Amino acid sequence: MLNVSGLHLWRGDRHVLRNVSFTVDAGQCLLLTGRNGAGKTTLLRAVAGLLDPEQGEVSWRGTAARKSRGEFHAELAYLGHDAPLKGDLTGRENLRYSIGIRRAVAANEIHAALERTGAQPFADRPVRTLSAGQRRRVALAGVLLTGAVLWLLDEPTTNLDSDGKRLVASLIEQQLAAGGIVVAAVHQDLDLGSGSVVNLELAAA
Amino acid sequence: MKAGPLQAARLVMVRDLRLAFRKPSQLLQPLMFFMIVATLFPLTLTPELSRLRDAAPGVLWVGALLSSLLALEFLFREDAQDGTLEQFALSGQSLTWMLFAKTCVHWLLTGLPLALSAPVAAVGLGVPAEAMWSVVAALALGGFALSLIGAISAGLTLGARRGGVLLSLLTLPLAVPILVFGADATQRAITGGEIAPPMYLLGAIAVLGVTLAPLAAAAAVRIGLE
Amino acid sequence: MNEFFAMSGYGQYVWPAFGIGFGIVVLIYVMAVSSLAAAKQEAKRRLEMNP
Amino acid sequence: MATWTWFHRFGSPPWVYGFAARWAPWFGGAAVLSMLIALYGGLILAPPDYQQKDAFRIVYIHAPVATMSMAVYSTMAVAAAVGLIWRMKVAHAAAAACAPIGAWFTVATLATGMLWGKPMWGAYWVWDPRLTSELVLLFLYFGYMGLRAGIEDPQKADKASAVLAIVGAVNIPIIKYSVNWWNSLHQPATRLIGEADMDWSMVWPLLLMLAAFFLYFGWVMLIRLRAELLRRERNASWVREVVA
Repeated sequence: MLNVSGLHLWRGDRHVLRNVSFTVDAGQCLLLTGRNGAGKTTLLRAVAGLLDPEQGEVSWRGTAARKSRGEFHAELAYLGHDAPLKGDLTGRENLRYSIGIRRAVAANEIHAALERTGAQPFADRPVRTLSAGQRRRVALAGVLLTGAVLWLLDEPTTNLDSDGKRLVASLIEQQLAAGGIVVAAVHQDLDLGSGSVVNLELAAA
Repeated sequence: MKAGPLQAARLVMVRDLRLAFRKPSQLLQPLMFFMIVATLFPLTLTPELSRLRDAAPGVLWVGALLSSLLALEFLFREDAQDGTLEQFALSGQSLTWMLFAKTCVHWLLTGLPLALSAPVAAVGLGVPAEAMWSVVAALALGGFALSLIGAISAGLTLGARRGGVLLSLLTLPLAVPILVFGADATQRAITGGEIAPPMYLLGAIAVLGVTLAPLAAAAAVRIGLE
Repeated sequence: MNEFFAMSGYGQYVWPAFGIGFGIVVLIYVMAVSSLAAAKQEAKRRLEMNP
Repeated sequence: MATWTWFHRFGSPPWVYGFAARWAPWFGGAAVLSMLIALYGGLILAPPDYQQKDAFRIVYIHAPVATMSMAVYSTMAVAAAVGLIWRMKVAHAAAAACAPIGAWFTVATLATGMLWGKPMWGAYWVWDPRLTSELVLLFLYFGYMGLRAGIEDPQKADKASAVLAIVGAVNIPIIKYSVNWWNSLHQPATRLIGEADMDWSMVWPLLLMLAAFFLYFGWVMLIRLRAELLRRERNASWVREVVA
């Protein structure tokens, strides 16, 4: 369903992505590995459409993602290095707005998602008072709430304790079991018990 | 169920207003800045009201422009830094509508309060009481156009170092027509003339701005997020 | 000849105008050429650094 | 089909680099030659104006640079739009090449306008609508170059400055209109030359000088375009061949 072919991308003087191609289908997980600076984040951002590749194409369900950006993004959830949250709002408010702009969302849905990621106890505190790990749990609840088919996760386990790492693994497993797709950049192993996992190692530029 | 573009825009507005009211001190800064600028003119020019009256349109409009610029820097920058702007761009919704919503909030929080409190400054500049409604109307309409133009430059400077000065450098030449027509409307109001012609032109610029500026701002923001 | 340079009394405006105007014309050219030379130099330097 | 090949060629940096290298000298030669003839025609052959006497001769430098200051901005905006829409690197390079040239033409316009204004109006600076518009145009160029310099990533700088160039191009007619409006409120319109009653012997050097400046712009722009292409394509193999 997600097909990336012949991606080339330069950042200033560095040829970061050199001819990257892969295909991921429903129920599959692609783990991007490689050293720091190998272009994992760049690749994720290019797939999401935040970066404009010099050459190559990202296509979703057979059509170029660039041409039907709205439809593609409606089915996509992207979680970058830092949790995209406003410090002056509570976790719950953050989700109400960030999900609300995508779809109508009920308060109990938000509650359920926060429960699942273990963010419920601190969901009503301003985000700026939360630890990095707590923010990540709120942000993961946001990813669940999008209901997106395709998840793009950049180092989803950073700042999380071992408990949190297991949580990420189980969330990914559930997403795959439901026929979703996950593309994740990782530098330590994710223990995915089930589901079909493909590894893609990016060479350092 | 996917939310419509207007629903998304409404939520962005509610969010930005709520965020602004969590920091009330920051909210008042542009207004206070405007008042200080208006106070400096009598101190540096002359205390005579009859002479200040001639300078009043210039003082009001330059003050309005500068305080609008002051708040403009934060229009997209904070959202870009904490990653929420990126999520807007990836929401599958029209970024154009959402940025238009943010621009409207910028006007509601700077341009509109400034226009409403302008009579206080205008009295001190010798503007006659019967001109006040026109002064407020011109500043409100012109302020809206300024916010729209400013949104483009705020988007363009997202990816730049030292965005602050650059933001002014980009905005000021583009704002010339708004200043010309706005100051003319104010001038006519003070001298008891017909303010309709410059107000129509100001309105035309605002309409043009509503149709084109959010599009340009969305293009600029997408480039800035790269 | 003097009459020509006097420009019916406007020489002090006419000649500086032409001087500045064509001075800038020359300046634009010189800057373009030096910018091209600098770009070539830079490209050569890079070529030597990583052949 | 033929237009498509042309479009394709102009999208290819090495081809454009070679094209610019071949054609620049021709533009340069034609520009210098026509400038000299026009100067001779304007300074010596043309009779003095019956009102402005010999001061009117400033038109032969002022009018061409003023025309170019606007024409270069339009070229820049069109190139920027082409670069943005068709993602054409060469077009972005062309837009970047235009900006400093246009800014200097604008400076020349202001300087020659002031020198003309002194004998005609009695002051070096009068808030004449045309000079005021030129001043705003200079600020637009400054903004464009400032934005380019402020963004480190060259591709990002290309795209962002392209948006600004287009916004500026939409705004320029509005600025001109507003400045004319503003001026008509405060003073009657002033004219630098009596356009209506110019003799042919005065007109042809002006037209020739205009043509000369367009050629000159083509010349310097092609040189700058080559520099821009070398900088942008510094990792491409054709650059290695060119400089080796």
